[in-house]
Amino acid sequence: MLQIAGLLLMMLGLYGLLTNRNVIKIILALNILEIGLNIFIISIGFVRGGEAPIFSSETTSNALVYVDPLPQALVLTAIVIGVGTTALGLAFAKQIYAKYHTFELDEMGEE
Amino acid sequence: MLINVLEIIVSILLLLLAFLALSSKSLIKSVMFLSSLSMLSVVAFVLMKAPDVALTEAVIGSGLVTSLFVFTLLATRKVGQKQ
Amino acid sequence: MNIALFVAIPLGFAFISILHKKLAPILLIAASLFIIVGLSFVQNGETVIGGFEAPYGIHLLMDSYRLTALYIVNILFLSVVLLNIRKYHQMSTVLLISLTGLNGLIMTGDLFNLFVFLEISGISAYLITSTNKNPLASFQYLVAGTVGSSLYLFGLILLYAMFGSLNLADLSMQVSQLTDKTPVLLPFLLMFLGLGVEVKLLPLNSWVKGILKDANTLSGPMIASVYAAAMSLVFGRILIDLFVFEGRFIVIVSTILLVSILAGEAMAYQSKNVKEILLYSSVAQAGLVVLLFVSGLASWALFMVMANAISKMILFTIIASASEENGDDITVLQGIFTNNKLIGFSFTIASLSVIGLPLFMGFVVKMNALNHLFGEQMFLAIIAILLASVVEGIYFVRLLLHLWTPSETTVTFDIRMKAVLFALAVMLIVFGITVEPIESLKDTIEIGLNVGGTSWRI
Amino acid sequence: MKKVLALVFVLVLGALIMNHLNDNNLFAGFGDAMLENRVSQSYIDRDATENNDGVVFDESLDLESGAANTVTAIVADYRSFDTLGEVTVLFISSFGVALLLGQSKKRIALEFKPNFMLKIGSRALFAVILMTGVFVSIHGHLTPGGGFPGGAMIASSMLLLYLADDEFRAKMRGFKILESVMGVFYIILGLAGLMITGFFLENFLDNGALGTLFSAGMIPIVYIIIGLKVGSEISSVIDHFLSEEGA
Repeated sequence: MLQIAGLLLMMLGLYGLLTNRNVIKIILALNILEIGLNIFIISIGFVRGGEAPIFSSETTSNALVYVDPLPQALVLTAIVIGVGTTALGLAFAKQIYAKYHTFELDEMGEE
Repeated sequence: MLINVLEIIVSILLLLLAFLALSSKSLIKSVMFLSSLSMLSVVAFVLMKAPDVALTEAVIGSGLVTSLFVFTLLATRKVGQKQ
Repeated sequence: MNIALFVAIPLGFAFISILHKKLAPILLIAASLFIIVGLSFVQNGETVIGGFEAPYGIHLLMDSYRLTALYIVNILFLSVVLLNIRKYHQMSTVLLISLTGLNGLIMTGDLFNLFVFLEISGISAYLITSTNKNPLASFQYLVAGTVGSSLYLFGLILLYAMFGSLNLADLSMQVSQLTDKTPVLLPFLLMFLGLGVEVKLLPLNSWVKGILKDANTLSGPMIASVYAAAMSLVFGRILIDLFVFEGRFIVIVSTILLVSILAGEAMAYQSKNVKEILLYSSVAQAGLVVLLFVSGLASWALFMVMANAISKMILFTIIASASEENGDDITVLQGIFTNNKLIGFSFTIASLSVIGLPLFMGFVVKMNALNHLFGEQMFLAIIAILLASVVEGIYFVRLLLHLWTPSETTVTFDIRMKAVLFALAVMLIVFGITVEPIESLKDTIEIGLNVGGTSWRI
Repeated sequence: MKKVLALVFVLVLGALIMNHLNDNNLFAGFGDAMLENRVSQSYIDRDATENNDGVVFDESLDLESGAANTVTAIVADYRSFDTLGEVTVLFISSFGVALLLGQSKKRIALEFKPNFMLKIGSRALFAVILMTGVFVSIHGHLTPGGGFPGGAMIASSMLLLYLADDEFRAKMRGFKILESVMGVFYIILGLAGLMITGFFLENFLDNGALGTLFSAGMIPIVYIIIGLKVGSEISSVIDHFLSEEGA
């Protein structure tokens, strides 16, 4: 179920990218797409009844069933990269606002 | 089965919040919906046994990204105004 | 010589460079020179990082194909940097990071690591275009690039879910053992589209226009020549190593490519703006290159990338430099070569090579590619290449006539720029007349490709 | 009209993807991932390069990667090169934000005046959050978390000071030096691995017993470096976003 939700979130993000004409909203849609993708990536490593992949005083040996740790490591990287692009996108948005005094693509003089 | 029900509820709420974030007319409301969407995705990560990702998403995804959005809107004095 | 240094040295220099503004350009040139010198000491084979053998850890790969690619990218990069470093010295850190990203991109043997380097080089590319002073275009570039790499990530995660590995060699072995290839259709398509955005394939290239229309002498050659070369070489390598072309996939891919080539040429033919002509023609050329890769002519595609990159570097540098004072309309730039014979000469050679006239590198490449395609009876590709060449011939000759026609316009070019561009133009002629270096290089490259153990012909 | 087209496109795409994944016999459904067929089983069993009889918490000595948290073992050991790239992405975007938004501008004035209680309270909270951030970074190999969330926590404690004090501006120069030095440390750590063991970024310290604080070789060091670096980078991003031109 969560896997499907991840896919649908990605589709919603894509829809938002295609239809929105507002700079902030475009970055927002990009973020929704990334969250959906992250949920999807985690979901392919999920094992029902599995433990979180951390050895501790409760889960002491590797004989137990664990969920896949690799997708989690990949998502950690993807989240941080997502923040990087979002920050840069917002910085561009600020520049755009300074130049055109609006966030709406349609209200900008050129193009 | 409690977990399954929880998964379905979280899934539906995720989609609802994403829809609200995209369709809301006010930018600051959209940003708040995005923040709660991100917070809810933390629940989804916990349900899928990914505590590391959940912690990172909670701090970075919903905390910092939201504040960056808000600061951008603050700097342009568009908070609360209808777009 | 450990090839991990080609990533570590520019990266370390980038971290240092934020401390001191005067030092940064020196570090940039030092790192770039270090790599070019270091390339002559590398050995083929894989370099393990972190001490875990594939498929458990990440490793970097080196062979003749990658070595040639590294030479092309790094030498062009250094020439762009040397021409621009005075004016754009505040970009030194960004350029160091983009050097890191491009080198890592070419060498890595791991799909997720490729994604990381794609983002690194992507982000530095957005920042390089920010020197255009057109934030809207850079923003669109950023959105397109992020969507592209997200699609790529989606595709690779599906591959991981199916095969349980992220290693390029491991995956390609497992894929080639499949009897029914339909399960990999979707991930391949997603990765193809994602990388296609970066390689400027139509109809995914809407960002190109905004970026290259305002391009300056740094961002123009950087994006149109260095980045285009690196991205298409990486794309080509993944096409050869991983993708299996069968059934529906080849239909979709060749449709995209043919549309890309023809639409690009048509738009270039219609345009009245010099930069637009160049950029649409480079869209069409990106399509041609990928078409050659898809047809299994990897080494000729590599040489085509090389010829195009050199030509585009000359063309974009000249036009960007001339239009900084005058604007870039075709009528305004009329006659800029009357007082600059050397620049005009380089420009003419570069554009004739792109068309594919004899005596120039472009001709050798196109002729041999057509020969091989004819041998394998791929007539659709042949028609596309010939048609594209004819249209290119018409608009480039028209452009050249305009630019050579005498008029009042006077533009002065930097002496260093003249020297570098002339050297590059001479290179195009040398490779066009003496075929031996290309032929011998081709043999070593193809041996390297076959040793990889993958079937790279359709 | 355009919206309807986009909706149809997205729906068709989604349906195609879902249909394709359902028919795919290689693609395990939700909750049925088969770890035996994936490289990650070896990450859990710690037998990618050497055989071992099993991993037991608090007992196993000197495994190939000594972090009790397998995700951390992957992030900071098996795939450490990715993490170096990730740090680079954050570095370049923080540099880019500074480049785009420019330096030495006035910071945004807040709508409200922070009072005495707010100032004192947020300073106390600042200390607590800072400590938590450092704790999370250092314990990354034992508990969930690690350098990235830890660094973000450090940055959010700085954010608190920004909000509580109208006049506060972080010492940008100090952050820059911290950022640069930490980045160089990471590279030097990698090069030291290259010198000592012959592999870039290889762990060359003792791994110790699984699950103790002083275990896992380089991982705690790497995570402290990442935590400080990420913290200073994000703080500088926040500082630039809180600045504006003119008054």
